[in-house]
Amino acid sequence: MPKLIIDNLEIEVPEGTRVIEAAEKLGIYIPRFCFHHALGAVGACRVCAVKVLEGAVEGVQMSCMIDAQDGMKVSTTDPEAADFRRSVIEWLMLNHPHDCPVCDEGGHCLLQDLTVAGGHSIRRYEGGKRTYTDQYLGPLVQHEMNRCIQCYRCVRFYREYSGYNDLGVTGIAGRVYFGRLREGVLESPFAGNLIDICPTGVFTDKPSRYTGRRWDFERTPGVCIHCSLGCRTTVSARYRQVGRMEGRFSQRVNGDFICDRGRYGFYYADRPGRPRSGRISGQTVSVDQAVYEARDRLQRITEEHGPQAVGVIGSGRSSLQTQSAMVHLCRTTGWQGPVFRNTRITGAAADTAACALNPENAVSMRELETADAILAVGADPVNEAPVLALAMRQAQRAGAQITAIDPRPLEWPFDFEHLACRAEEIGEALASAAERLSDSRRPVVICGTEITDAGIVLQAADLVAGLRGSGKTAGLFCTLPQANSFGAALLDECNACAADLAARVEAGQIRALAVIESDLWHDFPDRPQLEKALEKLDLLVSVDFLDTPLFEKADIGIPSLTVFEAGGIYVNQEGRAQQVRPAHTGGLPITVTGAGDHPPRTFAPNVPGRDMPAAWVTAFCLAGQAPPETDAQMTAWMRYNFAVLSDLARMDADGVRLFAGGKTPIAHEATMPEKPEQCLELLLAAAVFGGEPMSDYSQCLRELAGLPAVWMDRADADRHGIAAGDRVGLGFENGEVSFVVRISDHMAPGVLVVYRHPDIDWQPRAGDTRYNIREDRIRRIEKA
Amino acid sequence: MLPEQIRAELEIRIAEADHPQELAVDVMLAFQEAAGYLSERALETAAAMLKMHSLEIEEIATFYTFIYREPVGRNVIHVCDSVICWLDGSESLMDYICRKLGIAPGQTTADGKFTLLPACCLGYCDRSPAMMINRKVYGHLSRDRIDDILARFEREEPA
Amino acid sequence: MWFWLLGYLVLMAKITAVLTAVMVLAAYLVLVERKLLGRFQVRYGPNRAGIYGILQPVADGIKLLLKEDLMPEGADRAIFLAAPAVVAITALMMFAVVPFGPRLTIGGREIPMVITDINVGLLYVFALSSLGVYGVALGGWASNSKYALLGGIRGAAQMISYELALGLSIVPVVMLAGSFSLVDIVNAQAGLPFILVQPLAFGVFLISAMAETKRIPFDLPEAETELGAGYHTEYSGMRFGLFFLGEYVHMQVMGALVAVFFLGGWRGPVLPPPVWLLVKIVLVVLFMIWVRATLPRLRYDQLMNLGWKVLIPLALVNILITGAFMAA
Amino acid sequence: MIRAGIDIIASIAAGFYTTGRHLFVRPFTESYPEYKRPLPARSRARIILTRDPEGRERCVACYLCSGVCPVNCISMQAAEDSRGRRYAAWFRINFGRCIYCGLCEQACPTSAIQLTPDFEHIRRDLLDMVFEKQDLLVDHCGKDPDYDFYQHAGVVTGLAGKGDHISENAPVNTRTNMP
Repeated sequence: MPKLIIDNLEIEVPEGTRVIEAAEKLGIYIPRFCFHHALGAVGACRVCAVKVLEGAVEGVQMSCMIDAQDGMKVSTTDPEAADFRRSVIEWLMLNHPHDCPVCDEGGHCLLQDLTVAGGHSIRRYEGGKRTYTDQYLGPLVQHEMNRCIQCYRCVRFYREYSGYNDLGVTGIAGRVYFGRLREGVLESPFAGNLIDICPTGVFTDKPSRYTGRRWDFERTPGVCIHCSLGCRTTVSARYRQVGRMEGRFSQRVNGDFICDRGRYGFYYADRPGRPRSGRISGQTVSVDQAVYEARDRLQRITEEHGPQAVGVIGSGRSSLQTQSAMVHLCRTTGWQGPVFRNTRITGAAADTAACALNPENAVSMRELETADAILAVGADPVNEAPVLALAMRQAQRAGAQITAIDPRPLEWPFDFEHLACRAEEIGEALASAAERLSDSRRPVVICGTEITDAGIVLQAADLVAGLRGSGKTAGLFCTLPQANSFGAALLDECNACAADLAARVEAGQIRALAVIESDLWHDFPDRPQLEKALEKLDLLVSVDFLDTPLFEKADIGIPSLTVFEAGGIYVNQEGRAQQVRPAHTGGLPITVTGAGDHPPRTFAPNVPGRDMPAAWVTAFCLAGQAPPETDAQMTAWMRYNFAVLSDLARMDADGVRLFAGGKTPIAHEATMPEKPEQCLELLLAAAVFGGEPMSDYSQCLRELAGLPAVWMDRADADRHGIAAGDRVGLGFENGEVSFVVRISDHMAPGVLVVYRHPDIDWQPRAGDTRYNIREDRIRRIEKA
Repeated sequence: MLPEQIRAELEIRIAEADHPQELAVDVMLAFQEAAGYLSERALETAAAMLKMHSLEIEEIATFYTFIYREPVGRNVIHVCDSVICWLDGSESLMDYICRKLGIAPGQTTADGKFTLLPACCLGYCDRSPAMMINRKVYGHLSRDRIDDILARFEREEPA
Repeated sequence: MWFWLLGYLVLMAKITAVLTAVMVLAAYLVLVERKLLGRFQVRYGPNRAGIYGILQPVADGIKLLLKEDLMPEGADRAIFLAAPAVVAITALMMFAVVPFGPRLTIGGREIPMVITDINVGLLYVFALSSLGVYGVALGGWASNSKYALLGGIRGAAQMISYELALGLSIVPVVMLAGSFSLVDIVNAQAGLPFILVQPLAFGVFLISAMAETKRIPFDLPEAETELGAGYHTEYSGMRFGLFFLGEYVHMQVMGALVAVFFLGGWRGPVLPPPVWLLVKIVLVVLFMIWVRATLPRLRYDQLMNLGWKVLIPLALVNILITGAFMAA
Repeated sequence: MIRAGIDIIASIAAGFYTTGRHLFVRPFTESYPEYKRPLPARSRARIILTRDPEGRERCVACYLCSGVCPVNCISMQAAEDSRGRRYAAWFRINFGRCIYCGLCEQACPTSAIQLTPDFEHIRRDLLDMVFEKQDLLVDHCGKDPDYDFYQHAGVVTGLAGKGDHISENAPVNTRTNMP
């Protein structure tokens, strides 16, 4: 532990700490462009110069390049160092285009800050400025190379940290260029982090281009709800509208970075079609009217047919508040539910995954980065929980062996061994692959719940338990379908799924459904069954902040608030409950309420749209009860009413880990029936852009989703005479759907993989994400 | 695009290498040998052979002076403009060659015979001023000697 | 019966005449003050309403009448409403004992040219003058505002300090005249106005009178630079107008008292007696305006020092001297 | 002590003399509506949005004026036009709040927002004091007739590409054979 003195302050730091980090621990901020604690140091920018007064190397040194050593004496304020830094700024500004007023980075630009801080204001050099031609980098990232100061942060992040190769640095000397070989969409689903990481305005946020300055935004710490990881974000809102999303550092969860789905998925919150008023049989009414009407009619049905005649359906995208209010609603009224899952197979898998987690075997993403062997079972992090792939890459960079057991054509940004097998063979493969972890000391088993069933989850949990038994610090990491699926598993009391309720509707036992923040129409796998069930219903109530097809079909529609307006608690896949604060007050964005292109000129005491309640408030109202008045009271109410949530009292900045503690998950049925002869197994899988209900509303992400595609194994494709790029039609009971064919060499044979896509408005009649399609129902429509 | 024999040779070497990347420069030079410069197609092909991203090839190609990403003449003249050569008058020799060929540095003669390029340092400081034509270095340059050398190329390859 | 009715009518006529004169004079004193202050400061003063701003008082009056009458939240309603009236009424009532001419004899009946000649007129004047400060103190208190409260407290403290000097400075005059009746005091100056006999008393009385009217340099109760507008910060419209009126009527009263006590009241050659009184009042008021244009406001401790340590001892010494002379 | 008293009285008398003398000095007040004094160009009153020498809007909606405004009377929304120029989709100054401090003018990097000597813009309705962009835009360059931000800032706008601006070299070619 070297002990050194920086600016007359003494500090002891661990071996290998750079001087710049040691200074930061003392609260001394040394200017930097290229140094980033996640990316390390390269010494490219020269602006972190300090003067070493005593030590092995004396004189002006780059504080990011020298390790803290015992007896070192460093001055950051020495005139020589300050002069050096001033000169660095001046030469970095030689070619700067001086376009801060029209640059989106202006206001939170490191280069701008340091230029002002260093006192540089006049360009003394009279020669011409070097310029570059910019590239189109896709709908998310705006490129402006003239502002570049060659700190190499972008390439270091893109290549080394996240493992994608299509952004690099070409040229030499005065022509160094950061970009792609040719213009085109950046391939990495983490490209948005370039915006955060670039210390100047080379990469800026394209969808929010020119919408506002950092200082005008109300910036609130948030949590991403577009997958189950619960990454930390910073929400920037202005004029009652979310404008921009950035990654927020978290020691436990995501580190520094987030994926593009999380960064650009928020546009659902202010789309024009979002429900803002109540609706009764297609007629627009006030929210209160809709809520009272729903309450009265549900009440009447309960009185006429008994409480068994009303069902309540929720989802994993609701906050813990909403979920617990729904459980309370069913407890007080005796209604059926609430059910938080659509079907038994994936529902049971997710439930089992949540219940299998305990304080011993649960690992956070940051702990996973230190694993020395990773076995991924039926999990595709890039598509299901993208930031997990970043964590796995860090583990792999540190030397971890990664093995994947999966039928899908996995494309991960790191080296791994892919054991491709069909979904029903995963169990066997897992058993045989278990010994790969025997040499490791900190193995982690990652288990997906998208295409696996509860049996495999249990098998993975048993494997981890066995490894722990043999003295290893083994961990279990399960990905869940939705942001708050874990919360749903904690609260679930009814041991049923939406399919069960649908069956009861068909049988005439249930006459009314209240669907709260769930889109059955899109998510329910068996469309024909759902259609039949909905027809038989006397009353369908939908509470949602999205204008889902179900909301359109509902007899009574009640709008609710998004996470940005209502906040809430979300429990991520490792059981970490995280509090989200509202980012802005509810109500129509000012740009919508204004006449034409500017905000209204007059003041109204009531903001239009502010009367919308959060979904949990509506749930209380449906129960005929007064909801707790404040968020704090609601949290207290939850702690009091649900034993499993009592630990919420200990919630701090890192959240708090909640565990099911011996709760039995909902029962799972036997897995899929054996695959019949002459059939291919069609697997519906999560995609990074597409299929996640909220981010599907983002226009920019839709552009990235491409065309609906089906992946085939090369041998299967050859057998059918189909080549990559062909269009094929897959015939289902309820019609034919056309896809572009993609061919892979490293996926399980006999499997077709379709990644969820916003444009696929079709649900095969199937048990769940798996469906057997007869080979003769595959028809080539068009050759590539 | 690449003579079959050379290609086969390279592929064997790539297969034997611990990391294919280490042969990137060799592969690029082989392509350059065949076509004079590294074309877009050559870049893609090289990337495929080496199992690298074509951008990675581009990065190396644009880094090195002697890998040409733009078309060049049949003979590429590199005139050293490093300090020692400069002290020995490389500037005026460069001017001389420019006037003689009627082109500016970086350009190719109209007949496609010569491309004139500066070079950062050829490592021939002991025989400065120096220039390099087609990877062969000529030291102790003077105007007469330049005339001789260029005349030799004119002779060897009649227009 | 008939005589009684006639006496009553004469009294009403006198009251009407005096009130009208006082009110009109107060209104125009405002204009005169503003014009004069303007000229003292080398500018014009109000000159937009009518020729030379002659209609300015009318405009001000209309404006004050039309303004919204505000009542601060938490104010003591009854007192807040009554305070301006107290100030204005006490100031007006003091004119009841000011003689504005010698007795007239009409139809064999003697009519005193004073509304009422009471034998303790002087005490009556001082009593009303003291009562006037209730308006200030209560108005300040009832406003529920710290500025107003401070102004009210200052007003009360200032009144106590200067009332004493004011009273004591008049004692020699009373000793010389031998009566508390203002009519008698004027009559006592048939030969020589008391200013020549009692210059010291005159000085002390004048200074105290200015302090009593809360005028610069003694306007601490409303000191704009510190207290907003002091005790009337929260007043608006005609209620503020009453405070304003009270101040200017008070100025006239003090002018009249100076005239009565020291300048021989209505006495003077050629011109009719009421005109002389008017001239003397206006002269005193003009002097007050001049003072306002010249002297800066005193600090609060200076104000107290001046009252207690200078003016009261001076007045006492003056009484001693006068007594000594009279005894001699 | 008597001396001190005399001094006090003398100095007070001097004061009275001075003020008294002023009664007879001719006032130098300028009667405002009858006579309007010409104000210097730098006087700070009504705010305008000027145009560049080519007649295009100068404002690039950089939010610096609204950021620096001590009374938050400026608001705007930036947008991009078809030629890539950043401009203000709407721009609003609430003159009811404005204190005419001129910080916006100082902060403006494009010389777009300028204060003019025109101080006579009082409205009876407070809402009439809220000026929108069309009320603020004028058709001249104001005090800075030659400056054109987009000639200097190296951004592609459809009017000028990379390398076309003042003191810019042509865009580099990363693939050049030149070392």
